[in-house]
Amino acid sequence: MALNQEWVLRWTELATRAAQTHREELTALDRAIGDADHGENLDRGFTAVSEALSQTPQEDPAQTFRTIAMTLMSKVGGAAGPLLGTAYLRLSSAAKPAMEAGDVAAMIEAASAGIQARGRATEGEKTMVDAWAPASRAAQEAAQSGADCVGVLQAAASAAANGAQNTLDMVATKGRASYLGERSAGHLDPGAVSSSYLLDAALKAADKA
Amino acid sequence: MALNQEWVLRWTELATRAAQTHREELTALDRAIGDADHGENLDRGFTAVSEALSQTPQEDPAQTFRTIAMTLMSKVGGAAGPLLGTAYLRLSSAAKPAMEAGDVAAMIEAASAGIQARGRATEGEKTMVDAWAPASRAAQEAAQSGADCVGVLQAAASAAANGAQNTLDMVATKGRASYLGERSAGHLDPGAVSSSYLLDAALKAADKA
Amino acid sequence: MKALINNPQDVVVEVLEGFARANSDLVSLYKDPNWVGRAAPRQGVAVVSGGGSGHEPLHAGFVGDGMLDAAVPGPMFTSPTPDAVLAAIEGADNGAGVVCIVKNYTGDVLNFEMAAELAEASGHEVRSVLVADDVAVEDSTFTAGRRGVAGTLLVEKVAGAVAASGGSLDEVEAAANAMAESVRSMGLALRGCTLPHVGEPGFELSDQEVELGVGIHGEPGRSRVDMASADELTDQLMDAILADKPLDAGDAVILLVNGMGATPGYQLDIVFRRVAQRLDDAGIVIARNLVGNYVTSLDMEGVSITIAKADENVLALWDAPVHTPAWRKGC
Amino acid sequence: MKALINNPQDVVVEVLEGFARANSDLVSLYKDPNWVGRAAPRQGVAVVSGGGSGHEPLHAGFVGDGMLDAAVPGPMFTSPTPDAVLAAIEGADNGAGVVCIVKNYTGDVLNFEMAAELAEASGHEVRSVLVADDVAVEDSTFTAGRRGVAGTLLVEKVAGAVAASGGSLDEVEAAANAMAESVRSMGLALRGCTLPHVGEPGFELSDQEVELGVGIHGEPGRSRVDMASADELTDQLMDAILADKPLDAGDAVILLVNGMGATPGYQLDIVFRRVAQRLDDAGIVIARNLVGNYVTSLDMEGVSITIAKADENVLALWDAPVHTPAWRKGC
Ligand SMILES: Nc1ncnc2c1ncn2[C@@H]1O[C@H](COP(=O)(O)OP(=O)(O)O)[C@@H](O)[C@H]1O
Ligand SMILES: Nc1ncnc2c1ncn2[C@@H]1O[C@H](COP(=O)(O)OP(=O)(O)O)[C@@H](O)[C@H]1O
Ligand SMILES: [Mg+2]
Ligand SMILES: [Mg+2]
Ligand SMILES: [Mg+2]
Ligand SMILES: [Mg+2]
Repeated sequence: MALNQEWVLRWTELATRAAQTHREELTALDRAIGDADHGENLDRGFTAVSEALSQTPQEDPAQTFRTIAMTLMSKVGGAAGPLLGTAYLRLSSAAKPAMEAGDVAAMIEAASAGIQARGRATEGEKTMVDAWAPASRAAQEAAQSGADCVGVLQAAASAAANGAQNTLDMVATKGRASYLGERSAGHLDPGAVSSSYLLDAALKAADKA
Repeated sequence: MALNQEWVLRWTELATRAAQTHREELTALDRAIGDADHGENLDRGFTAVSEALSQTPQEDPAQTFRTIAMTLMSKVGGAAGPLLGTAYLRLSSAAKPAMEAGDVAAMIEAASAGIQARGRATEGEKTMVDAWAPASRAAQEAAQSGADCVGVLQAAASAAANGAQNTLDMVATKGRASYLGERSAGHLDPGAVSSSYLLDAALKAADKA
Repeated sequence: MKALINNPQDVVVEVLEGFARANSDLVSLYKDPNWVGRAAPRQGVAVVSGGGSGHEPLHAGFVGDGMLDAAVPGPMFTSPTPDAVLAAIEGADNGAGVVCIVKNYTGDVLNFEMAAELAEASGHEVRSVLVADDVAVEDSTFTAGRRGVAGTLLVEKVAGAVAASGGSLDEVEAAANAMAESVRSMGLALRGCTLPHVGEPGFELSDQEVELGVGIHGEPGRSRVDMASADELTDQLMDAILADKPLDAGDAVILLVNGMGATPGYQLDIVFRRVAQRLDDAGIVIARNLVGNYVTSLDMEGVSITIAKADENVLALWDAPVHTPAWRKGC
Repeated sequence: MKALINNPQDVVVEVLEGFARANSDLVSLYKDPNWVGRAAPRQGVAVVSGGGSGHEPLHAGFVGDGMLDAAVPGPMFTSPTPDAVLAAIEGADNGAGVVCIVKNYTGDVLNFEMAAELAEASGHEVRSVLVADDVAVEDSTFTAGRRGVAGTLLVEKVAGAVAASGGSLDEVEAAANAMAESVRSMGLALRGCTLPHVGEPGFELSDQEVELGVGIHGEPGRSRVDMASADELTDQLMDAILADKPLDAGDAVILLVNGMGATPGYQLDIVFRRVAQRLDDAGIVIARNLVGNYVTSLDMEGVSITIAKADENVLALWDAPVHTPAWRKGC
């Protein structure tokens, strides 16, 4: 079953709820190796996204993702704002009115590539790339081996969660945490963790679809 | 017996010693109603006077008082520097190679008038004028009633000491202490006290002569 | 006390050395006695000011075209002695006479007066202008009179402008006196200042206290009030100034929002904002303004507000070019 | 935290309102999103800068003739978002293109980059110049690279001068890049700074401690060292700067001795004096200098030293007239 605008809206709703629920947790993670604002940033961003979507009816997934992108960019700020904004811009470009498994995998791939291009980070630098890159690979593999949309998102979400956990022992070489050098090891990267929640929301939204 | 250059030098020596001896006491008085530097200012000034006199031999009382005036003005600073500097400039103008009782009274009168002109203070404003003005009056009276030089200085010194004590209950209306208003009452004025020590030194120097 | 200094006894001289070196195109430092003159002397009436050190950039920071010809920095918070003032007067006078701008403190007044007499005795024509703009102090026969504070900057500016335009001794003196008559100031401190050789602040304030009507030597102020918002504290200063010198709707003023030495610029902007609201409400026109740490008290945290009514003539003097270490415009 | 502020959440907006009002002859404030442009627009390449607030007078204090066309002040210590930067780019561009000067922090870099892409998408030509002058941070593949600190002022000055002289987009970009390449800085703090909405300093120092290599956001520095004399502390900064960018005898430099926000001017003069001694000893010529609180960290007490080698061309750009709220010369 293809995913459509309904999925996009539900995903966004669940993402907004996740940002709210995990707000303190994400800020605490950022306090350890950053500037203690990641949870607040995301929550502020998605709250604004909800408002924006409720105010202006969205035509299709492409327009919706674009609105989300612009809202996140102007409300999240810091490093995460442009990174997630870019991810959503790429989702917008890759989105279709009806998205098959292959389309979903391509979208995740586009978002991940956008984040990497924007942040000039590669895997292993203890950033959100460490959630998105494995998620993208897992989604591709799942689509190629014939999984449906939910299967693709399932693969992506669980790879992202694993990826986020793997940041624990990494030494940051990008972003604010890099100034800490070795002292950044032993803490999860807040952006990787929040990204895994985002992909989990995408899955849950599709599951219900 | 007339007073001469020898008296001037001995007076200066005793004044220097008095500034040293009463340094802490005068600074403590200034701490209560001023800025806690009067003892230091005077001591620094008279130490410099000693040096100046020892370096350049002085011809006569007029030149000596002038050297003292210039040294005090450039080393004491604050309010007291120009006031005492003016007093010594006036002493210089009034001084003669040999000074009789009337001359001594006239010198004290000149110094007192100089201080009043410079500071625009009159008696009762809790300043050094409250030592000099009664001293000047007492010296005049003594001279007129036929006292000798020592007698004139005796009258001046004891009137100055009395005058200084009388500042205790006064409310200051000139100088730094005036900012305290009523709170300045209950403290001796440091400049009046130091002035009484100066006149006491003049007496002791003449007594020995 | 934590400060970027070396031996506390050397602060005045090292500050002057650093300052003179950084501004050697504009000023020359003379020592023993210490005074600061222009690197390039000029013709016309000379304007000289000075007083205790610790108020930087006042006075030496305003030596240069369109403002002072010489400044005499005394020891910390202590008037310079007459020999230093005399040296500056002699160095600055080129035959047209000298106007001395003196803040109203007994020590400054007396030492400048002696210097003026000595200078006159050797043929210099000297006029003195007293600045006594601090409305926090009662102006009565019961005190040595009001203190001179940040309004000094305005007096120095107009005096320097008249002198630069070729004004006579009378004209420079008159312009300075007119500004001294009209300017009013009041300040407050959130934190007292510390004399380097003392090492302890002149007064201690808790986090809940503000010293209102503070002097520029760490003297305690008119009263100790509760810490409040920037707007409320600004209102207290404005109330006192406007009560002392009522202004009418339509009046034009020059406004100085002045930091006390360690006040971050962003806080001065917030205070300025409120002052502007107050003057707007009263219909008073801010014709010109200046915001910054200009007349300071070492590391004091706080602000003072200075207001002077200004007609077209005064505004023209204010707008005249000035080129000094601490203030430059129009050239 | 004791400061002249109202509601901590309103600080950025109130500072901008006060600043814009005090300098309405030079700048205009735009809101939602916030940016500051020139009161009188001009022709030619536009120079835009920005970043988190709390570094006043940087950047908005340098909007005006000969320097910036627009500044984008973000929230306190937080990069402005792309929409704000985009608004400034669109407002400042008059068809000749825009050079953005960006301090090297991930947030600033990414937000300016997005804004540039959005601007390019709507037909603006945008170049970006990164400033990364802080030698306290290792410049390696293991970090996000050096931070941009007070050297930004020098980059903005030369870029603005080339733009004012009618330089092309390539020329403005090249001059800015050349200065960004050559400039080096390092700072220290005697007292950390306090974000108004946090209320506690970013780090606490005892009376015996100094944070060496401190960032301009209250980030801890390279190391915590013992409190020492101004000369000794200055030497530590100079040693690090000269080790990173060796200079030869005879080299001419531009020198900025910069206060961190609450540093009294007299202490900066003492530091300047020592820097001059060090450069004299090495035969390095201080061709130009600037001493003051220019690139600050709210109410931090401390100092940074910035040095850039400068040839005749760069000195001519430095000497070009500038007329902005925080810096004026030559006009
Ligand atoms: N160069 C980069 N590339 C990819 N992700 C990055 C990069 N820099 C930072 N991040 C991500 O951004 C997260 C921090 O986001 P946030 O706290 O909102 O912004 P800021 O660091 O500006 O306060 C980090 O945990 C990391 O995952
Ligand atoms: N206007 C004045 N006329 C006469 N004496 C004065 C006047 N002002 C101050 N004094 C005297 O000067 C004394 C203070 O001297 P000192 O402490 O050395 O100077 P400062 O007050 O500048 O620190 C006062 O105690 C007072 O006697
Ligand atoms: Mg963060
Ligand atoms: Mg942040
Ligand atoms: Mg005293
Ligand atoms: Mg004194």
